[in-house]
Amino acid sequence: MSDIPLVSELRLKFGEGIIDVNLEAIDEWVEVNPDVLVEVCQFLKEAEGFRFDMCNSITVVDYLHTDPKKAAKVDWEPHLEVVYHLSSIATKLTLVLKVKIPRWKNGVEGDLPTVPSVAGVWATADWHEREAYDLSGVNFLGHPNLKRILCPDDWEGYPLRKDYEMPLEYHGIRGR
Amino acid sequence: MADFVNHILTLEDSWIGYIVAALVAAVLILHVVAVGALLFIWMERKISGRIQDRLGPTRVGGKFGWLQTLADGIKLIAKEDVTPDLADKFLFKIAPYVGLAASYAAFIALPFADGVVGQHVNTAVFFVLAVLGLEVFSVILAGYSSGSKWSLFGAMREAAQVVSYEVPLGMCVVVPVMICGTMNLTTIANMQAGFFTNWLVFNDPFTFLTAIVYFTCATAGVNRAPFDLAEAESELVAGFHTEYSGLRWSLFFMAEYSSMFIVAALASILFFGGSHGPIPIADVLGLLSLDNLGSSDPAFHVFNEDGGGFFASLNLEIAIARFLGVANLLLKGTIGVTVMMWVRWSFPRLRIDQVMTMCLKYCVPLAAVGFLGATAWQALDLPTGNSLMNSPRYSHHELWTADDSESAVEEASSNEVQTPHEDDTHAAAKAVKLKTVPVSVVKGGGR
Amino acid sequence: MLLIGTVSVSWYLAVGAVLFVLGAVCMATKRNLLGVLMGVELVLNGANMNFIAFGSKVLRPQGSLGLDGQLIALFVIVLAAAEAAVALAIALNFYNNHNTVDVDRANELNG
Amino acid sequence: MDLFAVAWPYWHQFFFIIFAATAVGFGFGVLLSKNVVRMAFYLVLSLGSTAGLFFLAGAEFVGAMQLMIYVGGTLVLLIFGVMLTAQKDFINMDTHTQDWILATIVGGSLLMVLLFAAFGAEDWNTPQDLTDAKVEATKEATPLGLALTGIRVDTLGETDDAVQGGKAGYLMPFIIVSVHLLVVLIGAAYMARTKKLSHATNDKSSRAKLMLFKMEHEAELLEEETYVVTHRGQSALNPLDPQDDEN
Amino acid sequence: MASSKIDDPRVIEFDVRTDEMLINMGPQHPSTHGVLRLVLRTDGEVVSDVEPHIGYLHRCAEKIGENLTARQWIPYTDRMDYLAAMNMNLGWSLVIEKMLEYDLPERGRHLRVIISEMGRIASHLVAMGTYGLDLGSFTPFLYGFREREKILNLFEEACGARLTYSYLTPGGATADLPADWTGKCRQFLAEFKEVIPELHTLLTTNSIFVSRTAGIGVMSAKMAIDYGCTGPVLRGSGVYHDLRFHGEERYTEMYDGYVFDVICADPATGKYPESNYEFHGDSLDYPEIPRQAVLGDCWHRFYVRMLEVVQSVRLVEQAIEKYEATSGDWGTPIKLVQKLPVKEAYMETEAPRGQMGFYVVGNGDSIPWRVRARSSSFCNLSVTAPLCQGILLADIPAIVGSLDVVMGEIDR
Repeated sequence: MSDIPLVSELRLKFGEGIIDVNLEAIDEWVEVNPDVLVEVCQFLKEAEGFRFDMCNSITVVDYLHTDPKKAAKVDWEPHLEVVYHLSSIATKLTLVLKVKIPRWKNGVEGDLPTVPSVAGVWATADWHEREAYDLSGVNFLGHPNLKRILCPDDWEGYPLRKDYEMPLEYHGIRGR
Repeated sequence: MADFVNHILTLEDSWIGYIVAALVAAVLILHVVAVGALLFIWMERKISGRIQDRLGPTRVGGKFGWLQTLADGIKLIAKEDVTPDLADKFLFKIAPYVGLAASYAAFIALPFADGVVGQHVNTAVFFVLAVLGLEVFSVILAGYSSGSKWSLFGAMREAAQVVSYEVPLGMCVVVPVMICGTMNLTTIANMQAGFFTNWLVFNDPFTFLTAIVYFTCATAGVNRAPFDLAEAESELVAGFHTEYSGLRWSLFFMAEYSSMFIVAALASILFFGGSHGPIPIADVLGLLSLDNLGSSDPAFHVFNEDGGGFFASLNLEIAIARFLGVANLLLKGTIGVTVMMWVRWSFPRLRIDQVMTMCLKYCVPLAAVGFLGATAWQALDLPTGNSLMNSPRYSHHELWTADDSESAVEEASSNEVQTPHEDDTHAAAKAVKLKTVPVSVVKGGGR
Repeated sequence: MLLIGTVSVSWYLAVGAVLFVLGAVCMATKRNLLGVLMGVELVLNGANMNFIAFGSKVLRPQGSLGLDGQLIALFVIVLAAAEAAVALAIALNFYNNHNTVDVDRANELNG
Repeated sequence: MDLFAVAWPYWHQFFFIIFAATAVGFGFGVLLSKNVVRMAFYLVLSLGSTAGLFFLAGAEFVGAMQLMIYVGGTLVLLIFGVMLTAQKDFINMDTHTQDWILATIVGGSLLMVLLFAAFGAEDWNTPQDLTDAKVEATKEATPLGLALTGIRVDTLGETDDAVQGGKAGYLMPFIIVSVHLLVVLIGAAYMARTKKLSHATNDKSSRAKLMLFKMEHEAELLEEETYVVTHRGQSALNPLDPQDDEN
Repeated sequence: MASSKIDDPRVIEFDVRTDEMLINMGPQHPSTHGVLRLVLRTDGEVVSDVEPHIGYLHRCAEKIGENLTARQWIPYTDRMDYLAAMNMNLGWSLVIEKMLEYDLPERGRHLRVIISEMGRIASHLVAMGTYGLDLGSFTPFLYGFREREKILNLFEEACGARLTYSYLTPGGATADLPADWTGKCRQFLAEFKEVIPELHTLLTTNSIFVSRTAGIGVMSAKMAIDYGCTGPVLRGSGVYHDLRFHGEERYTEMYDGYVFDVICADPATGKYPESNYEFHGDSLDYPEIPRQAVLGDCWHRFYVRMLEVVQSVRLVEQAIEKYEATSGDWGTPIKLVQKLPVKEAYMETEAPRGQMGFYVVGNGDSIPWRVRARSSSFCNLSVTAPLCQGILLADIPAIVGSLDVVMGEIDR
């Protein structure tokens, strides 16, 4: 799979927008600045010869060690990674986009970090983003209706965060 | 019958005789409804099982699980009878009984054999259809009073479907009425006596077509699959009986199955020779032929009014002949019901708009064509099944007609009303008689 | 004893009259458009009863209307069906335009 | 023992009372019930027992027709309308008291007049011997049909020309009624038609065609050709070819 | 752009109007497979709007995956698409192997083809049967299950379980196939080939069935791709895409040397690929495409499944040959506490219901840092709302059934 021309084109087009590119990884990934995310996706979807017309999945990975000892060992700061797995049915290419965001919007606990929504680019991103919001607590700006999808609407907390605590009880049902 | 009871009780024309006679008839019909439903539900299970490579019930009541339905009935009776809060309590409770009463009352005019009938009604054909039509009210009321949206959907569908399917149904029923010139089911059945070529379904191609259309519309009328939109379990949870449970729920099914049998029996009377087998067995056996059982003639009562004691007064030949007739009809009706089950377990369900399209675009025009065609066939006196077999249809019914106002006969025949078959002229005169002469059928048979 | 004694045409006429009056009162009092419609049906049946009674050879062998009574009754039934269909159409349109079936609210024609 | 010896005529009496009672009783039910659905239900029963009275009076065909057309058709239609318009606040509607008073007065006086008329005429009130009433269920359907086509077989015996002339056939009214029914049918169809193109009520194939039309206009040229080309190109491919995963 | 008011399927205007009502379809409803809940806005029989509500089966398997080792999580993959658990196992195994750069021995590769394709047959049989059920005919359901039971018997012999197998594991499979297994499998295939025409007669060519499904829920190729539909739903819209051909090398090489067709109509001609497959004697002739059917409607989605079953039979037959030809190791499962590298891998496989993707992030520990399951039914279901507008109530089971969703996979 050869997406070198793709990377160069992206670099050419978005310059600073492309923060990092890793071609050694198992699935080569490109890290994008959240500000230009939508433009990049739009470009990727329409760019001749690539045409990433399908958004396979949107994943949020929470990088946080609740255990301070382990936290000391690792070289990264606590942060969230929003991973977009794209593929193309027209050209059979695949690509991984990454967006790194803080765990909480400017450090305020409970204030959800924001990423621009790509639901306008791929309709399927609608539900994927809802799921990401529901389970990992990322606020996708410009999403048509950003509601919890799997958990009930009055659920508290974001289960896939590393520091998530199962509630003691939910409507009288024992949690843990 | 009533006379016979009175005779045994050595009373003159007393009401006790009538009461007893009525009770006996009512109980017999009730057995047809209840036992019939029992049997048919069991049949449906076995048949669906066979169609689906299953065995169906096997254990309850010995070999073939033939008591399964009874066991379920006991379970249903034991179940709690729930009434939803939102329901209109009165209507909700009354609805199942309306349905059962309707399909039960329809049996009154249904002749199981010549003279074996609850009450002779000269317009029996329409009486049965009309009373059966009342069954729709139970569905509508049930669906409406349940206070559930699914039930309401079922009720609306049922209302729309039944009202529109009554039109082609009526048109199909008119064809045998037109050919036989009477609405009396006993007479229609008797006119098809003899070999099966006398059956109206083989009368001419149009009656054949009409028979098929009738059966389709009847299936829709008693909302069986593929027309069971009122209780489409995959769309509306259970349609009009979503909220019902226990006994009331089972009443709906008794009503459904007995009305299935009624339409099937009506089909066999109208088109398939009624109580007369494909071959006049009674003749072959040297018994008195059923065709001569003019129920108006006191000579043909199962019980002689004057004979003292039970067996002395029992007229064995006629008893056997009538028994054969009843067996014939039950068999034919059961076959019809079986066909409905076969269809149900083979086909997917139609959509509501497709059901309507089928009725208005196909059934109504086909029924009209059948009606016009059959009329023309009669008017042009084209060869019919019985004329080809040269077994005239009307020859057996001297007993049937009374003998007054000959003028009416001339008038009618001179006006060329409903031309009879020319193949036997004396039968033609009889045929015309059949059409216009006032007749008292009720005497005897009912009692 | 009520059971002893025989029925005459008048009894049927009486039933017809009662039904007729019930229907008329129903028409007058009901506010629901469909209730009024049902009143009309009752009235028609009351009238039908008279035709049947007069036409019945059973009740009145000599000097009965004969078939005419039944024929008129048939016409009445058929026309009642048509009338019901039309009235229902009117009712539904009224309901669609005014979102009510209260006949007292259909008063926009009086200035 | 004379109670046991009660003979036929009183049976007519008996059933007449039953049917009349139910008819009138449920008629009152229609009048007094507030719930429109129950009104419809009572009306069904009332008309049903009226049909019973028709049977009793020897008009079997009319009775059957009453059941079939009236109860089976008209009232189902009525209930249909009830369902379409049955909102919470319309199911139960009270009547103003003054209406009740007025209607009762008018209705009562009307009833008085009618009853007086009914029992007034001696000719009507002469009881008949109904010994044969039950058995003489005459077969009048055919004469009815003939009369509708203009032939009166029932009055052939009439010698009086005036009566004979008076009893003409009913061909004309029959035709008028049929035309009237046709008009009603067309009107109903007109009522129920859909104004705009509705995908739900059109048959599905045309719906699908329209969808396709939309699809073609939505999909840009580029995409279309890509998919088609991909398809053709790929379908030729043998999965064994190494360049299959590339492409 | 022909989107005037006329063309909007929601524009419905009768002279006789009824009132709009909101209806809850499910979570307990006969024809919403499992615990799907649809909120319908209906005007009489006409559904103007549908909103799916999911999550009644949610157990956050991904969170559980962050607390178990790679092999321990396999049973949880079983419970995702419980109708095709083998394929779920396969997806997870492949992504772990991809991460560990583990290469499967030849025998294991063919074993996996046999098992996963048999799983596809079993799953499609259920899809076919339940679809018949949704349209009100009960009989095909039992016909489908009769065959499925035979497959489950085979699976039971192979791994001891009938529904949740946990058979395929990273590194191979928990055990080799029993001695006489392939023989029985051959026998099953022979019987099954005879049955397939029956199934076609029961539904595919039944005129009522056609009139219920043809032209209903038409989905354009563009729409299908935009909503991320995959598998038969995507191919039903005429998009030639099957990961067994176009997937990653690590997956496609599993099918090296196999000959089979991707079942997908050519949008230009509307014809399905001519099958050169010898199907009990004569080459398989597909039933005619009915006149009313439009590419991308329910009927085509159903039809694609029916034909894929045949292709799977074809694949299994080849696989058995190859499997018996090879000998040696079928692949030894990885250790229970196999350490995962500090890498991340994403892998999609062609499950019966579409592309099942697994994403795993390792941090040098045996317990993955993050596990993600991209479920095909999840995306396929998301197309319900746009599809179910301006249709009749009875069409909703038809459309939802044709998408063939499994709630266990959607809610995870």
